[in-house]
Amino acid sequence: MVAGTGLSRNLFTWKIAGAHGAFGRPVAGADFSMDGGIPVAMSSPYHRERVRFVAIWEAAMPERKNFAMKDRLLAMIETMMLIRGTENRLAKLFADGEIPGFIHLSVGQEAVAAGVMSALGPRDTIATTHRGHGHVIAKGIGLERFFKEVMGRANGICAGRGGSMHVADMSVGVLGANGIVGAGIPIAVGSALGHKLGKTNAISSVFFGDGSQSEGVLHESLNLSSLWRLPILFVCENNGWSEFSPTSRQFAGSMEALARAFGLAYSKVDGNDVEAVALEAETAVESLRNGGMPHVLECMTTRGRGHFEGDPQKYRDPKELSGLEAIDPIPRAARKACSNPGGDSALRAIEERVASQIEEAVRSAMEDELPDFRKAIEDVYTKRREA
Amino acid sequence: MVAGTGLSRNLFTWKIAGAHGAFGRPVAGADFSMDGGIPVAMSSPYHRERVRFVAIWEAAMPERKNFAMKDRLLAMIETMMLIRGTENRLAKLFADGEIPGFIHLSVGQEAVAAGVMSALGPRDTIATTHRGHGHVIAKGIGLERFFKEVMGRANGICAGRGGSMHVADMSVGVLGANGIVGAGIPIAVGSALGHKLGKTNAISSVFFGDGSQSEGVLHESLNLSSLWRLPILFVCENNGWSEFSPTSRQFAGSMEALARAFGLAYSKVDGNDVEAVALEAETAVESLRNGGMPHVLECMTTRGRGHFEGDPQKYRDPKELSGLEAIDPIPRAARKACSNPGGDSALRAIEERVASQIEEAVRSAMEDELPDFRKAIEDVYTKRREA
Amino acid sequence: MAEIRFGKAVTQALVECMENDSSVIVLGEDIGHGEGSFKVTRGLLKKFGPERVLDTPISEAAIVGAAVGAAMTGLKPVAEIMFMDFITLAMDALVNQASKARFMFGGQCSIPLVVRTTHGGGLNAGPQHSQCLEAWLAHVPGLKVVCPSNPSDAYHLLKAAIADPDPVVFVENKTLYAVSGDFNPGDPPQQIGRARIARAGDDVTIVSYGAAVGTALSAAQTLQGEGISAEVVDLRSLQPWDEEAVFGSVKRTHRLVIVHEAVRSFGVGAEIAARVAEDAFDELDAPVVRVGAPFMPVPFAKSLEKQYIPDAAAVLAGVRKALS
Amino acid sequence: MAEIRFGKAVTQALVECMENDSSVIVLGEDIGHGEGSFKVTRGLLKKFGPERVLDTPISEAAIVGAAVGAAMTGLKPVAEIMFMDFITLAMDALVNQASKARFMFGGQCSIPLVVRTTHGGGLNAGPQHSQCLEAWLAHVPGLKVVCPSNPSDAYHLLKAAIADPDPVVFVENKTLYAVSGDFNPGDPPQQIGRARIARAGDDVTIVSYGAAVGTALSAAQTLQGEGISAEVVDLRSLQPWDEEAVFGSVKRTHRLVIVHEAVRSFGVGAEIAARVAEDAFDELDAPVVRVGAPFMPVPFAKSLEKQYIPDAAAVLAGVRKALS
Ligand SMILES: Cc1ncc(C[n+]2csc(CCOP(=O)(O)OP(=O)(O)O)c2C)c(N)n1
Ligand SMILES: Cc1ncc(C[n+]2csc(CCOP(=O)(O)OP(=O)(O)O)c2C)c(N)n1
Ligand SMILES: [Mg+2]
Ligand SMILES: [Mg+2]
Repeated sequence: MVAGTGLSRNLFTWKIAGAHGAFGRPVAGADFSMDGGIPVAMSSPYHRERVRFVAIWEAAMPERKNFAMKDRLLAMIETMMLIRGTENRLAKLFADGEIPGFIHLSVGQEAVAAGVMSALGPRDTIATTHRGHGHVIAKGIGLERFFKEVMGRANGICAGRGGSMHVADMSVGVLGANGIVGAGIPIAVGSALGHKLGKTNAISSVFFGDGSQSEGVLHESLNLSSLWRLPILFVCENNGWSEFSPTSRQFAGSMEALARAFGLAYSKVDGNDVEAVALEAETAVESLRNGGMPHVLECMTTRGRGHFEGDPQKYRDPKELSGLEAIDPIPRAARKACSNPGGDSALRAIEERVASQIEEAVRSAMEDELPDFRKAIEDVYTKRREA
Repeated sequence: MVAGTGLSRNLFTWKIAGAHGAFGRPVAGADFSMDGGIPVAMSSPYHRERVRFVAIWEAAMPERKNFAMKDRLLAMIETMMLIRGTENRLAKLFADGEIPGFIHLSVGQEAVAAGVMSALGPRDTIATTHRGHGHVIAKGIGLERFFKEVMGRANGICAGRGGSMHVADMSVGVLGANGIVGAGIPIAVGSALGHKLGKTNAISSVFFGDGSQSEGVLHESLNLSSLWRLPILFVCENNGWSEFSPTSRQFAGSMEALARAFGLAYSKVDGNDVEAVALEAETAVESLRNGGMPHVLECMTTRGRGHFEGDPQKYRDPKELSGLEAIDPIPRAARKACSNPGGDSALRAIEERVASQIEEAVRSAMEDELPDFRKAIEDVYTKRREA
Repeated sequence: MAEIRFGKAVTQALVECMENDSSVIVLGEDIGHGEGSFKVTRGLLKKFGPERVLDTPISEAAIVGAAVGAAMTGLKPVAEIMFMDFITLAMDALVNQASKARFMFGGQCSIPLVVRTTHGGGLNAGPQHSQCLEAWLAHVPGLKVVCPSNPSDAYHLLKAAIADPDPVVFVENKTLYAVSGDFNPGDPPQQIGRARIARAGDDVTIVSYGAAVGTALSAAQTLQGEGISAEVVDLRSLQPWDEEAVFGSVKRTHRLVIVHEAVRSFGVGAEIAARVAEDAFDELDAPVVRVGAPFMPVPFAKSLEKQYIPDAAAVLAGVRKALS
Repeated sequence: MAEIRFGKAVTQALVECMENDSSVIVLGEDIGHGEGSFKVTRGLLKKFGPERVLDTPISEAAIVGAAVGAAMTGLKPVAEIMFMDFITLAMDALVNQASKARFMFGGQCSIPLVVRTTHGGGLNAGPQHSQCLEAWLAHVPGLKVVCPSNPSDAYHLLKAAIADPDPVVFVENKTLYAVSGDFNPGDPPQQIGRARIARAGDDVTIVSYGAAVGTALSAAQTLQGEGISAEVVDLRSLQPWDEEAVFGSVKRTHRLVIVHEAVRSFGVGAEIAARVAEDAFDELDAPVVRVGAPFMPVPFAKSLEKQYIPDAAAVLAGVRKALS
């Protein structure tokens, strides 16, 4: 049992391949200690900034009341657990050689996906990045077809042709993860244009990492969205890292200043607090649906694992890594839910549902056949030319 | 005579092809009236902003004293007159069919070129745009080889292969005009890196139009220059227009906010006041030579003629066009110089020098032969491969 | 059968597509208020309003990137990239996104996107405003590439491109805009991928596309005076290209000359020549001849550019070589 | 003669160039502290310091753009673009600036710039991390394009590229990094543009480059068992490419097969085939055969990618076709 959370930890493969915790560092086997606060061990400038920011945000929290959250909290926890469970399972499958290519896990960042998506509807569209599992799962991609895709199987959502970096599900508004840093941003801008001209009242949202702030297309996209006053929510997932480098060494700018330079709305939130994310996202989405200016939501979070699975992360301060579990968004939300009447049993039910859903998906993916080459080549164009 | 300026107007071909004034609108033949102020006729939001800004800047002017300007003013006037005279001559040559391709004149913007370049030394490098005649002339390109280039002759500075949009003169630090909007910006960043690593104490400068602010490479370049703390002066030539569109319809951002977002130094100046430009540029350059942060200097000016020669400018408010002469930087500076003892005769001498220099250059260009194709193809690579 | 100018034919195709399908939008730099650098979008803003005729900032990457997203969300964007040289700034959106989305998402969506752009010299616009880069795009699975040679094809092929569910790069040669030609809007819709025999002949096949077709035709005219009958095949579409038409012609003439304005080396002609050398080798009675620009940037000076762009004399020399 | 791994050979060439010439700098994403995504820049930061080993932001356009400006200002930049697919973001700097500066400025300057990048599949990295786009760059006058097939060439050609006064795109196939091979740093400097006869033979010429050379060699090995003697020509450099070596070989074998990993249509092989069909046509006893990837994006799934990348069996089939 994870103290005060209602979670029976063992349902999640915290110990991947027996050696590493959810955050990629060795775990002692004991329950990890949660203080719900910010670990002092975090020493990089990024983390100092994060600590300072979170303190300010939380101080302002009590005033922000207009948010009925109770059932939604459970739903978001379920989403987060689904993501975490899925990705931990992926890590294991990857270690077992069941996943080709490379995968980038979003462990530790689930609150951003769950929180933002709780404010979006099924017709809203999203575009995301190489680290997009959480977003597509939260947006509602079918788990079986998701696993099949990442494992390169015939009935994967992309027929095994895209893999982890390219999962897309048009039926739930997922316009695709993307292997090109920054490339999803203008695509989401265009999608917002589609919504606006189509008068659907839907909005578009794009998730992008702090590292991608350096790509010029962000600048172009912020400008375009402002000029055209598009219904778009830019979600900057600031996990402090850009591959093997702290983003502070790569990006001299500030997302806030950039957003404001283009006249966009901006807010910043503790990205590990799912309720806070949901609240800010909801406020932004409401404004967007009412014709407000495009909104940039910066979510301060932390990358739980390596840049990709297998990354030994030698460049990371062990103190930072050891502080990660203390800010894990899942136990934090679970503890809160647990304090509500019936929270405890609700959480247990979620845990079971999630676990069986994942196992069922993995089982079905393992049984799926391999993709057919001829079918693939037929999809290069919509109508295969005869010649 | 142009009242109070010491200039005998006829030395400049104000009437190009007998029909249009320096600013491309019909002139009545009478001396134009100068009030030294801002014409009220300018009605676009851009011009209102410009008026407001210039008023603020001028109010602060008296405090900015540390600038011995007297001889320099004359030198800058000579530069401006050389540019204006050259471009008016180009307009005529173009109308006469002597210039292939298209040319973009900087008539009305000469104070930016003359002012900034008065703060740069011969080893400093610049990169510029399609509207770069003024910059390269002010940086010291030889006028004969300049005319030959624009006219597509063998002894043009680029051997007739580049033309107006690609004039470059490495010997005076001109890394090239550029036909790709925004492309000069990262080139200048790289040049600044060369200066920094070469410990030359030289700096790099780049001129770019307000329209190019929308290109993503500006964002990337601001960031890179900030991270590496490069000795670079970004000069945004804000003439209010991006081809046939007011830039306000194309760019929702603000150069100041962008510069500040990346931690760069920023200043804004009346780009039609050559002394003001020189002063700000000098301050910035001094700071850069002492290791200061990269600097963005925004110069508020106005495009005197069409986007390119031959552009009928139907999209432009006639009131705006008729107000242009009143803010012409040349008579404004000349009037100031004239108020100094001996200014009058000095200006006349300049006028003569400039006029004969231009006529000599044009004469020599007209006589120059056409470029040789075989020579051209030999320069695709530095050592022509044998095969 | 009316006469129409090439530029006007493009405009008319745009207008009709926009009238017939409200999901068609056009976007690009100065295409609305400015009516386009070559005035091809003249009148569109007035007719269809700023919601469907979108003036963009100078942001080529975002223009095409946004067009991809718009195409995923129900629109049929026709984006203009003013000069093909600027497509260098939009290659990610075209090559990594638009061309691959259908395939890499398992056929879940199509990207009905058209990118109109201009290529070619003749205006002394210099090395960065004259390039013919279509061979790049023809190398990218998922893209289609069209390059009309005359007003009628410009009209019909642009309509076909806009109707096409997949991304099409539509390349307009700048020097053609002012050229007039016959035009029948009532002709049946054209299909992308079908060449046209621009002139029938027996002795040699000249394969070409875009403005170079005119050069080829004028060379063929000269050859006729010498008793040589040249067949001119106008490819119209470069990806896919009409192998049947080319092979069919080569099977009759047994000699092949390929002509384009793009740099010869690694150009579109290389693929045509290679395919013929692979699959119609036995039909050839003589070496293939390619006529294209030399391996150098497009020079600015009038005198240089004139020597740079392959002219009828170069085509004649090519044909003579093929016949010798 | 020592053994060295391909990746290590690249590193060693970088180290030596930096030691010998203080104007050589390297820049790219995560190449300093991170030592490169493929660890090719391992140790450089420590050895040469952050002034000459520059970690950049994720800004491909500015990386190459700045490298051009640095090259104009006395430096010899070696920029890394992590995956060739990302070169789509830097095409303006490469194509409109670096390649043209010398020509369009009248020979006033050279641009001694090297862009190192990785291409090819084999890692199941999917459609946006596996492309072979070298044919684009070979089509651009002013650029040179090099693609080594083995550690020794990687070492010597990278040194040649860095010494070259003009912009060179240096393409490293990802699957080669771990491959070991003989290596003699004392060999005389190599020249860009010279092919290598990787294996001598009489019956058929197989022209290839990069990792596909290994595929060609293994096919040649199999053919030997069948009594067929295949000559394998390793181009090493694609722009310029060694016409003499290819023509010379074809003159002896009279049969030509071209093999590369890139998409076959409009690929590098098209130019080789076209040139042979033009200038060595009479030497050919059989149609040219090209072996390359099919016209589709590089698929992700292991099973799909395996069928996608041309293997020895595909080369064998090609040779058999050429011999039939
Ligand atoms: C255009 C481009 N450049 C470089 C890369 C390689 N790359 C993949 S992820 C990454 C770092 C991205 O950092 P960030 O945007 O913060 O996302 P995170 O990985 O932290 O989620 C880089 C450089 C890429 N995929 N695309
Ligand atoms: C990449 C690119 N896109 C578009 C163009 C076409 N173009 C040339 S100048 C220009 C407007 C530039 O405006 P601005 O930067 O303000 O410069 P100005 O002309 O006002 O000096 C445009 C769109 C180009 N040359 N390059
Ligand atoms: Mg990050
Ligand atoms: Mg402007």
